[in-house]
Amino acid sequence: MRPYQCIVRDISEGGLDPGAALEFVSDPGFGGIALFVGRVRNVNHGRVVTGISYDMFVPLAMHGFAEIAERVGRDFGQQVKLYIGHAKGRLGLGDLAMVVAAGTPHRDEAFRACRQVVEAVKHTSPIWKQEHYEDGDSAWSEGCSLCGHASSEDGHAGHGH
Amino acid sequence: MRPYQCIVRDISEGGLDPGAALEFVSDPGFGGIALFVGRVRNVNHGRVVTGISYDMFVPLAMHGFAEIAERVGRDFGQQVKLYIGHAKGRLGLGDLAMVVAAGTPHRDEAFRACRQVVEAVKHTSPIWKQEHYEDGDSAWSEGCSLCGHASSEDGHAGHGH
Amino acid sequence: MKVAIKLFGAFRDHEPSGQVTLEIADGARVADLRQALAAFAAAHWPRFRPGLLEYSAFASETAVLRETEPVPANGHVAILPPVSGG
Amino acid sequence: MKVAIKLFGAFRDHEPSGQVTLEIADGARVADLRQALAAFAAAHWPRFRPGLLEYSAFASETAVLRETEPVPANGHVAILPPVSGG
Repeated sequence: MRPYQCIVRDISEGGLDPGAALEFVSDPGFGGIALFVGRVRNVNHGRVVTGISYDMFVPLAMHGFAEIAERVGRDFGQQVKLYIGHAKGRLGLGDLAMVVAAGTPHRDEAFRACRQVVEAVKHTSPIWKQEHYEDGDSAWSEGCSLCGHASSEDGHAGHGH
Repeated sequence: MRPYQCIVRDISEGGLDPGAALEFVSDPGFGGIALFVGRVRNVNHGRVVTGISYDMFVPLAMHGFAEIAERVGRDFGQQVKLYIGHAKGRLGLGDLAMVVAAGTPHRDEAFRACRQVVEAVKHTSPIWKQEHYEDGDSAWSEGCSLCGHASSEDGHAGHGH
Repeated sequence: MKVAIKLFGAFRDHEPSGQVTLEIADGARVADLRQALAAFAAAHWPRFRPGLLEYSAFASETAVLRETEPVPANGHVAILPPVSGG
Repeated sequence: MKVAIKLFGAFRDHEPSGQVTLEIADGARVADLRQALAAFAAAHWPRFRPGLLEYSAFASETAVLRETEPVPANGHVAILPPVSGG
Protein backbone atom coordinates (compact mmCIF):
# COMPACT_ATOMS: atom_id res chain seq x y z
CA MET A 1 0.00 0.00 0.00
CA ARG A 2 1.27 3.46 -0.85
CA PRO A 3 2.16 5.53 2.21
CA TYR A 4 0.11 8.49 1.07
CA GLN A 5 -3.45 9.31 0.16
CA CYS A 6 -4.49 12.34 -1.88
CA ILE A 7 -8.06 13.55 -2.05
CA VAL A 8 -9.91 16.31 -3.85
CA ARG A 9 -13.38 16.65 -2.41
CA ASP A 10 -16.12 18.60 -4.11
CA ILE A 11 -17.88 20.36 -1.26
CA SER A 12 -21.25 19.48 -2.77
CA GLU A 13 -20.39 15.83 -2.04
CA GLY A 14 -19.50 16.48 1.61
CA GLY A 15 -16.66 18.00 3.52
CA LEU A 16 -13.13 16.85 4.24
CA ASP A 17 -12.75 14.52 7.22
CA PRO A 18 -9.83 15.07 9.62
CA GLY A 19 -10.64 11.75 11.29
CA ALA A 20 -10.06 9.89 8.03
CA ALA A 21 -6.74 11.70 7.68
CA LEU A 22 -5.63 10.71 11.18
CA GLU A 23 -6.66 7.13 10.58
CA PHE A 24 -4.80 6.91 7.28
CA VAL A 25 -1.48 8.16 8.66
CA SER A 26 -1.63 5.99 11.79
CA ASP A 27 0.74 3.05 12.00
CA PRO A 28 1.83 0.69 14.78
CA GLY A 29 5.36 2.07 14.46
CA PHE A 30 4.39 5.74 14.56
CA GLY A 31 4.36 7.72 17.79
CA GLY A 32 3.67 11.15 16.32
CA ILE A 33 0.91 12.49 14.09
CA ALA A 34 0.66 16.11 13.05
CA LEU A 35 -2.50 17.39 11.37
CA PHE A 36 -3.27 20.72 9.76
CA VAL A 37 -6.77 21.96 9.01
CA GLY A 38 -7.38 25.06 6.92
CA ARG A 39 -10.83 26.59 7.46
CA VAL A 40 -12.74 29.41 5.82
CA ARG A 41 -12.65 32.32 8.23
CA ASN A 42 -14.93 35.30 8.52
CA VAL A 43 -12.48 38.05 7.69
CA ASN A 44 -9.47 38.61 5.45
CA HIS A 45 -7.43 41.78 5.05
CA GLY A 46 -10.10 43.52 7.07
CA ARG A 47 -13.03 42.58 4.83
CA VAL A 48 -15.93 40.50 6.09
CA VAL A 49 -15.92 37.20 4.18
CA THR A 50 -19.06 35.12 3.64
CA GLY A 51 -17.50 32.25 1.74
CA ILE A 52 -14.73 31.12 -0.59
CA SER A 53 -14.94 29.42 -3.97
CA TYR A 54 -12.03 27.12 -4.78
CA ASP A 55 -11.27 26.59 -8.44
CA MET A 56 -8.84 23.78 -9.22
CA PHE A 57 -7.17 22.08 -12.19
CA VAL A 58 -7.88 18.69 -10.72
CA PRO A 59 -5.67 16.31 -12.73
CA LEU A 60 -2.58 18.48 -12.29
CA ALA A 61 -3.41 19.09 -8.62
CA MET A 62 -3.68 15.36 -7.94
CA HIS A 63 -0.45 14.77 -9.84
CA GLY A 64 1.24 17.50 -7.79
CA PHE A 65 -0.09 16.14 -4.47
CA ALA A 66 1.45 12.77 -5.32
CA GLU A 67 4.76 14.40 -6.24
CA ILE A 68 4.78 16.38 -3.00
CA ALA A 69 4.06 13.24 -1.00
CA GLU A 70 6.75 11.26 -2.77
CA ARG A 71 9.34 13.95 -2.23
CA VAL A 72 8.49 14.33 1.45
CA GLY A 73 8.58 10.55 1.73
CA ARG A 74 12.10 10.56 0.32
CA ASP A 75 13.15 13.41 2.63
CA PHE A 76 11.95 11.46 5.65
CA GLY A 77 13.31 8.09 4.60
CA GLN A 78 9.93 6.46 3.84
CA GLN A 79 9.19 6.42 7.58
CA VAL A 80 6.20 8.62 7.01
CA LYS A 81 2.57 8.33 5.95
CA LEU A 82 0.87 11.38 4.48
CA TYR A 83 -2.67 12.51 3.78
CA ILE A 84 -3.37 15.47 1.52
CA GLY A 85 -6.95 16.62 1.09
CA HIS A 86 -8.28 19.80 -0.51
CA ALA A 87 -11.83 20.95 -1.10
CA LYS A 88 -13.21 22.49 -4.28
CA GLY A 89 -16.40 24.39 -4.95
CA ARG A 90 -18.16 27.06 -2.92
CA LEU A 91 -17.32 26.80 0.77
CA GLY A 92 -19.11 28.58 3.57
CA LEU A 93 -17.68 29.96 6.80
CA GLY A 94 -16.02 27.27 8.87
CA ASP A 95 -15.90 24.75 6.04
CA LEU A 96 -12.64 22.87 5.71
CA ALA A 97 -10.54 23.94 2.72
CA MET A 98 -7.55 21.72 3.39
CA VAL A 99 -6.61 18.78 5.58
CA VAL A 100 -3.02 17.53 5.73
CA ALA A 101 -1.70 14.88 8.08
CA ALA A 102 1.69 13.25 8.62
CA GLY A 103 2.45 10.21 10.73
CA THR A 104 6.05 9.34 11.68
CA PRO A 105 7.91 7.48 14.42
CA HIS A 106 8.69 10.69 16.36
CA ARG A 107 6.98 14.03 16.75
CA ASP A 108 9.63 16.30 15.24
CA GLU A 109 9.43 14.59 11.86
CA ALA A 110 5.64 14.63 12.00
CA PHE A 111 5.50 18.39 12.54
CA ARG A 112 8.11 19.07 9.87
CA ALA A 113 6.63 16.72 7.27
CA CYS A 114 3.13 18.14 7.81
CA ARG A 115 4.36 21.69 7.50
CA GLN A 116 6.40 20.90 4.41
CA VAL A 117 3.37 19.39 2.69
CA VAL A 118 1.12 22.31 3.64
CA GLU A 119 3.56 24.87 2.27
CA ALA A 120 4.14 22.90 -0.94
CA VAL A 121 0.41 22.52 -1.56
CA LYS A 122 -0.21 26.22 -0.88
CA HIS A 123 2.59 27.43 -3.13
CA THR A 124 2.53 24.99 -6.03
CA SER A 125 -0.90 23.38 -6.42
CA PRO A 126 -3.12 24.68 -9.22
CA ILE A 127 -5.82 25.94 -6.89
CA TRP A 128 -7.43 29.39 -6.87
CA LYS A 129 -9.35 31.06 -4.10
CA GLN A 130 -12.15 33.52 -4.77
CA GLU A 131 -13.33 35.32 -1.67
CA HIS A 132 -16.95 36.44 -1.40
CA TYR A 133 -17.72 39.47 0.76
CA GLU A 134 -20.80 40.56 2.63
CA ASP A 135 -21.42 43.41 0.20
CA GLY A 136 -21.83 40.91 -2.65
CA ASP A 137 -18.43 41.68 -4.13
CA SER A 138 -15.89 38.96 -4.72
CA ALA A 139 -12.19 38.81 -5.59
CA TRP A 140 -9.58 36.26 -6.60
CA SER A 141 -6.79 36.14 -4.03
CA GLU A 142 -3.28 37.19 -4.83
CA GLY A 143 -1.14 34.11 -5.24
CA CYS A 144 2.16 32.49 -6.09
CA SER A 145 3.23 32.55 -9.70
CA LEU A 146 4.21 29.15 -11.07
CA CYS A 147 6.30 30.76 -13.84
CA GLY A 148 10.01 30.14 -13.78
CA HIS A 149 9.97 27.57 -11.05
CA ALA A 150 8.21 24.72 -12.71
CA SER A 151 10.60 22.26 -11.14
CA SER A 152 10.59 23.78 -7.65
CA GLU A 153 7.68 22.90 -5.45
CA ASP A 154 9.14 23.61 -2.06
CA GLY A 155 7.51 26.92 -1.37
CA HIS A 156 8.72 29.23 1.32
CA ALA A 157 7.41 29.51 4.85
CA GLY A 158 7.75 33.27 4.61
CA HIS A 159 5.14 33.67 1.87
CA GLY A 160 2.30 35.96 2.67
CA HIS A 161 -0.59 33.72 1.67
CA MET B 1 -15.11 31.52 27.91
CA ARG B 2 -11.46 30.71 28.45
CA PRO B 3 -9.59 30.16 25.20
CA TYR B 4 -8.11 26.89 26.38
CA GLN B 5 -9.29 23.51 27.58
CA CYS B 6 -7.13 21.10 29.55
CA ILE B 7 -8.05 17.46 30.01
CA VAL B 8 -6.58 14.50 31.85
CA ARG B 9 -8.35 11.35 30.74
CA ASP B 10 -8.05 8.07 32.61
CA ILE B 11 -7.82 5.47 29.85
CA SER B 12 -10.25 3.25 31.73
CA GLU B 13 -12.87 5.94 31.12
CA GLY B 14 -12.23 6.11 27.37
CA GLY B 15 -9.60 7.54 25.11
CA LEU B 16 -8.71 11.08 24.11
CA ASP B 17 -10.76 12.51 21.24
CA PRO B 18 -8.95 14.52 18.53
CA GLY B 19 -12.32 15.58 17.14
CA ALA B 20 -13.22 17.26 20.41
CA ALA B 21 -9.86 19.06 20.33
CA LEU B 22 -10.45 20.33 16.79
CA GLU B 23 -13.92 21.47 17.69
CA PHE B 24 -12.76 23.32 20.79
CA VAL B 25 -10.06 25.32 19.00
CA SER B 26 -12.27 26.22 16.04
CA ASP B 27 -13.43 29.80 15.75
CA PRO B 28 -15.08 31.85 13.01
CA GLY B 29 -11.99 34.05 12.90
CA PHE B 30 -9.46 31.23 12.68
CA GLY B 31 -8.15 29.94 9.36
CA GLY B 32 -5.54 27.54 10.71
CA ILE B 33 -5.69 24.63 13.12
CA ALA B 34 -2.71 22.47 13.99
CA LEU B 35 -3.19 19.24 15.91
CA PHE B 36 -0.68 16.84 17.41
CA VAL B 37 -1.47 13.28 18.45
CA GLY B 38 0.99 11.18 20.41
CA ARG B 39 0.32 7.44 20.13
CA VAL B 40 1.80 4.39 21.81
CA ARG B 41 4.02 2.72 19.25
CA ASN B 42 5.23 -0.84 19.03
CA VAL B 43 8.95 -0.28 19.47
CA ASN B 44 11.29 2.03 21.36
CA HIS B 45 15.08 2.02 21.38
CA GLY B 46 14.86 -1.28 19.52
CA ARG B 47 12.71 -3.10 22.12
CA VAL B 48 9.26 -4.41 21.28
CA VAL B 49 6.73 -2.49 23.35
CA THR B 50 3.34 -3.92 24.30
CA GLY B 51 1.98 -0.92 26.20
CA ILE B 52 2.79 2.14 28.28
CA SER B 53 1.59 3.07 31.75
CA TYR B 54 1.35 6.79 32.39
CA ASP B 55 1.69 7.93 35.98
CA MET B 56 0.75 11.54 36.66
CA PHE B 57 0.54 14.02 39.54
CA VAL B 58 -2.81 15.24 38.31
CA PRO B 59 -3.37 18.51 40.23
CA LEU B 60 0.07 19.85 39.37
CA ALA B 61 -0.24 18.61 35.79
CA MET B 62 -3.57 20.42 35.33
CA HIS B 63 -2.10 23.53 36.91
CA GLY B 64 0.88 23.31 34.57
CA PHE B 65 -1.30 22.79 31.47
CA ALA B 66 -3.19 25.97 32.34
CA GLU B 67 0.07 27.88 32.84
CA ILE B 68 1.40 26.63 29.52
CA ALA B 69 -1.82 27.65 27.77
CA GLU B 70 -1.82 31.08 29.37
CA ARG B 71 1.78 31.71 28.41
CA VAL B 72 1.26 30.60 24.81
CA GLY B 73 -1.88 32.75 24.76
CA ARG B 74 0.19 35.75 25.81
CA ASP B 75 2.90 34.94 23.24
CA PHE B 76 0.31 34.86 20.47
CA GLY B 77 -1.64 37.89 21.58
CA GLN B 78 -4.78 36.03 22.72
CA GLN B 79 -5.57 35.25 19.10
CA VAL B 80 -5.30 31.55 19.85
CA LYS B 81 -7.42 28.75 21.28
CA LEU B 82 -5.66 25.73 22.75
CA TYR B 83 -6.58 22.20 23.74
CA ILE B 84 -4.26 20.10 25.89
CA GLY B 85 -5.21 16.51 26.61
CA HIS B 86 -3.13 13.74 28.17
CA ALA B 87 -4.05 10.18 29.07
CA LYS B 88 -3.21 8.37 32.26
CA GLY B 89 -3.29 4.69 33.15
CA ARG B 90 -2.24 1.65 31.16
CA LEU B 91 -2.36 2.29 27.43
CA GLY B 92 -2.15 -0.34 24.72
CA LEU B 93 -0.54 -0.07 21.30
CA GLY B 94 -2.09 2.68 19.22
CA ASP B 95 -3.82 4.31 22.17
CA LEU B 96 -3.59 8.09 22.26
CA ALA B 97 -1.25 9.40 24.96
CA MET B 98 -1.53 13.08 24.12
CA VAL B 99 -3.68 15.36 22.00
CA VAL B 100 -2.77 19.03 21.57
CA ALA B 101 -4.51 21.46 19.23
CA ALA B 102 -4.08 25.14 18.43
CA GLY B 103 -6.41 27.35 16.43
CA THR B 104 -5.27 30.76 15.18
CA PRO B 105 -6.08 33.19 12.36
CA HIS B 106 -3.17 31.96 10.19
CA ARG B 107 -1.36 28.68 9.79
CA ASP B 108 2.12 29.72 10.90
CA GLU B 109 0.93 30.67 14.38
CA ALA B 110 -1.12 27.49 14.61
CA PHE B 111 1.89 25.27 13.88
CA ARG B 112 4.13 27.22 16.24
CA ALA B 113 1.64 27.41 19.09
CA CYS B 114 0.87 23.70 18.84
CA ARG B 115 4.54 22.77 18.83
CA GLN B 116 5.29 25.10 21.73
CA VAL B 117 2.56 23.49 23.83
CA VAL B 118 3.66 19.95 22.96
CA GLU B 119 7.26 20.65 23.93
CA ALA B 120 6.28 22.39 27.15
CA VAL B 121 3.99 19.52 28.18
CA LYS B 122 6.65 16.93 27.37
CA HIS B 123 9.42 18.73 29.23
CA THR B 124 7.65 20.16 32.26
CA SER B 125 4.48 18.23 33.08
CA PRO B 126 4.63 15.81 36.03
CA ILE B 127 3.97 12.73 33.91
CA TRP B 128 5.97 9.51 33.88
CA LYS B 129 6.02 6.83 31.23
CA GLN B 130 6.61 3.18 32.06
CA GLU B 131 7.15 1.03 29.00
CA HIS B 132 6.08 -2.60 29.02
CA TYR B 133 7.97 -5.03 26.81
CA GLU B 134 6.99 -8.30 25.19
CA ASP B 135 9.29 -10.27 27.52
CA GLY B 136 7.27 -9.06 30.52
CA ASP B 137 9.91 -6.59 31.62
CA SER B 138 9.09 -2.93 32.09
CA ALA B 139 11.08 0.26 32.58
CA TRP B 140 10.48 3.90 33.45
CA SER B 141 11.64 6.14 30.63
CA GLU B 142 14.51 8.54 31.03
CA GLY B 143 13.17 12.04 31.37
CA CYS B 144 13.71 15.72 31.95
CA SER B 145 14.71 16.77 35.45
CA LEU B 146 12.54 19.54 36.90
CA CYS B 147 15.29 20.53 39.38
CA GLY B 148 16.82 23.94 39.01
CA HIS B 149 14.41 25.24 36.44
CA ALA B 150 11.24 25.41 38.41
CA SER B 151 10.36 28.70 36.76
CA SER B 152 11.28 27.69 33.21
CA GLU B 153 8.76 25.62 31.36
CA ASP B 154 9.79 26.24 27.81
CA GLY B 155 11.52 22.99 27.09
CA HIS B 156 13.83 22.51 24.17
CA ALA B 157 12.98 21.11 20.78
CA GLY B 158 16.31 19.32 20.76
CA HIS B 159 15.54 17.08 23.73
CA GLY B 160 15.78 13.40 23.09
CA HIS B 161 12.46 12.30 24.51
CA MET C 1 -2.98 23.10 -34.99
CA LYS C 2 -5.91 23.83 -32.71
CA VAL C 3 -5.10 24.29 -29.05
CA ALA C 4 -7.81 24.18 -26.38
CA ILE C 5 -6.77 26.27 -23.39
CA LYS C 6 -8.55 25.64 -20.10
CA LEU C 7 -8.94 28.79 -18.02
CA PHE C 8 -8.77 29.00 -14.23
CA GLY C 9 -9.14 31.56 -11.49
CA ALA C 10 -9.25 35.17 -12.65
CA PHE C 11 -9.19 34.09 -16.32
CA ARG C 12 -12.70 32.72 -15.89
CA ASP C 13 -13.99 36.22 -15.24
CA HIS C 14 -13.29 36.99 -18.89
CA GLU C 15 -14.57 33.73 -20.36
CA PRO C 16 -17.21 32.08 -18.20
CA SER C 17 -17.11 28.96 -20.39
CA GLY C 18 -13.65 28.37 -18.94
CA GLN C 19 -12.02 27.58 -22.27
CA VAL C 20 -10.72 29.23 -25.44
CA THR C 21 -9.51 27.52 -28.59
CA LEU C 22 -6.72 29.10 -30.61
CA GLU C 23 -5.16 28.20 -33.95
CA ILE C 24 -1.38 28.18 -33.86
CA ALA C 25 1.37 26.95 -36.20
CA ASP C 26 2.31 23.27 -36.04
CA GLY C 27 5.46 22.87 -33.97
CA ALA C 28 4.80 26.07 -32.04
CA ARG C 29 6.35 26.41 -28.61
CA VAL C 30 4.75 27.44 -25.36
CA ALA C 31 6.15 30.97 -25.78
CA ASP C 32 4.32 31.22 -29.11
CA LEU C 33 1.09 30.08 -27.49
CA ARG C 34 1.56 32.74 -24.82
CA GLN C 35 1.79 35.40 -27.54
CA ALA C 36 -1.29 34.03 -29.24
CA LEU C 37 -3.28 34.08 -26.02
CA ALA C 38 -2.10 37.64 -25.27
CA ALA C 39 -3.33 38.72 -28.69
CA PHE C 40 -6.66 36.94 -28.18
CA ALA C 41 -7.12 38.55 -24.80
CA ALA C 42 -6.33 42.02 -26.14
CA ALA C 43 -8.91 41.52 -28.87
CA HIS C 44 -11.71 39.86 -26.85
CA TRP C 45 -11.41 40.68 -23.15
CA PRO C 46 -11.89 44.42 -22.62
CA ARG C 47 -11.20 44.32 -18.86
CA PHE C 48 -8.16 42.02 -19.10
CA ARG C 49 -4.92 43.21 -17.55
CA PRO C 50 -1.91 41.83 -19.47
CA GLY C 51 0.05 41.53 -16.22
CA LEU C 52 -2.03 38.50 -15.26
CA LEU C 53 -0.79 36.52 -18.24
CA GLU C 54 2.83 37.48 -17.53
CA TYR C 55 2.59 35.81 -14.13
CA SER C 56 0.67 32.81 -15.39
CA ALA C 57 2.05 29.45 -16.43
CA PHE C 58 0.93 26.99 -19.09
CA ALA C 59 0.52 23.40 -18.03
CA SER C 60 -0.54 19.97 -19.17
CA GLU C 61 -2.48 17.63 -16.91
CA THR C 62 0.79 16.42 -15.39
CA ALA C 63 3.30 19.29 -15.46
CA VAL C 64 3.90 23.00 -15.75
CA LEU C 65 5.35 23.70 -19.20
CA ARG C 66 8.52 25.66 -19.89
CA GLU C 67 8.48 28.43 -22.49
CA THR C 68 10.84 26.58 -24.81
CA GLU C 69 8.84 23.32 -24.83
CA PRO C 70 6.66 22.49 -27.80
CA VAL C 71 2.94 22.80 -27.24
CA PRO C 72 1.64 19.31 -26.34
CA ALA C 73 0.67 17.34 -29.44
CA ASN C 74 -2.78 16.52 -28.08
CA GLY C 75 -3.65 20.21 -28.22
CA HIS C 76 -4.79 20.44 -24.61
CA VAL C 77 -3.25 22.87 -22.14
CA ALA C 78 -4.29 25.00 -19.19
CA ILE C 79 -3.29 28.51 -18.24
CA LEU C 80 -2.62 28.84 -14.51
CA PRO C 81 -2.71 32.24 -12.84
CA PRO C 82 -0.76 32.64 -9.58
CA VAL C 83 -2.04 29.95 -7.23
CA SER C 84 -3.70 30.55 -3.88
CA GLY C 85 -4.83 27.23 -2.44
CA GLY C 86 -5.19 26.22 1.15
CA MET D 1 5.94 18.16 61.74
CA LYS D 2 4.74 15.18 59.72
CA VAL D 3 5.21 15.41 55.95
CA ALA D 4 3.37 13.09 53.58
CA ILE D 5 5.36 12.63 50.39
CA LYS D 6 3.55 11.33 47.33
CA LEU D 7 5.76 9.17 45.12
CA PHE D 8 5.64 9.00 41.35
CA GLY D 9 7.29 7.14 38.52
CA ALA D 10 10.35 5.12 39.50
CA PHE D 11 9.85 5.96 43.19
CA ARG D 12 6.74 3.78 43.18
CA ASP D 13 8.89 0.72 42.48
CA HIS D 14 10.26 1.08 46.00
CA GLU D 15 7.00 1.87 47.75
CA PRO D 16 3.98 0.49 45.96
CA SER D 17 1.65 2.41 48.27
CA GLY D 18 2.92 5.54 46.54
CA GLN D 19 3.48 7.48 49.72
CA VAL D 20 5.89 7.81 52.66
CA THR D 21 5.43 9.93 55.77
CA LEU D 22 8.47 11.49 57.41
CA GLU D 23 8.90 13.45 60.63
CA ILE D 24 10.94 16.64 60.16
CA ALA D 25 11.64 19.69 62.30
CA ASP D 26 9.07 22.49 62.24
CA GLY D 27 10.25 25.22 59.88
CA ALA D 28 12.38 22.82 57.85
CA ARG D 29 13.17 23.75 54.28
CA VAL D 30 12.84 21.68 51.14
CA ALA D 31 16.57 20.91 51.23
CA ASP D 32 16.11 19.42 54.72
CA LEU D 33 13.25 17.29 53.50
CA ARG D 34 15.44 16.06 50.66
CA GLN D 35 18.06 14.93 53.18
CA ALA D 36 15.39 13.22 55.25
CA LEU D 37 14.03 11.36 52.23
CA ALA D 38 17.57 10.34 51.21
CA ALA D 39 18.14 8.90 54.66
CA PHE D 40 14.80 7.09 54.57
CA ALA D 41 15.54 5.64 51.15
CA ALA D 42 18.99 4.44 52.22
CA ALA D 43 17.44 2.70 55.23
CA HIS D 44 14.35 1.19 53.61
CA TRP D 45 14.82 0.80 49.85
CA PRO D 46 17.61 -1.71 49.16
CA ARG D 47 17.53 -1.26 45.37
CA PHE D 48 17.31 2.54 45.42
CA ARG D 49 19.92 4.52 43.50
CA PRO D 50 20.59 7.88 45.17
CA GLY D 51 21.07 9.51 41.77
CA LEU D 52 17.33 9.40 41.19
CA LEU D 53 16.65 11.68 44.13
CA GLU D 54 19.34 14.13 43.02
CA TYR D 55 17.50 14.67 39.75
CA SER D 56 14.07 14.79 41.36
CA ALA D 57 12.13 17.86 42.44
CA PHE D 58 9.74 18.42 45.33
CA ALA D 59 6.42 20.01 44.50
CA SER D 60 3.11 21.08 45.92
CA GLU D 61 -0.12 20.64 43.99
CA THR D 62 0.52 23.96 42.23
CA ALA D 63 4.28 24.46 41.90
CA VAL D 64 7.72 22.91 41.92
CA LEU D 65 9.43 23.92 45.17
CA ARG D 66 12.86 25.52 45.47
CA GLU D 67 15.39 24.08 47.88
CA THR D 68 15.38 27.19 50.06
CA GLU D 69 11.59 27.32 50.46
CA PRO D 70 9.99 26.13 53.68
CA VAL D 71 8.17 22.82 53.46
CA PRO D 72 4.46 23.62 52.88
CA ALA D 73 2.60 24.08 56.14
CA ASN D 74 -0.11 21.60 55.17
CA GLY D 75 2.51 18.83 55.23
CA HIS D 76 1.73 17.56 51.72
CA VAL D 77 4.35 17.37 48.99
CA ALA D 78 5.25 15.20 46.05
CA ILE D 79 8.62 14.02 44.80
CA LEU D 80 8.89 14.22 41.01
CA PRO D 81 11.52 12.17 39.19
CA PRO D 82 12.57 13.40 35.74
CA VAL D 83 9.40 13.70 33.67
CA SER D 84 8.64 11.80 30.46
CA GLY D 85 5.13 12.63 29.35
CA GLY D 86 3.74 12.68 25.85
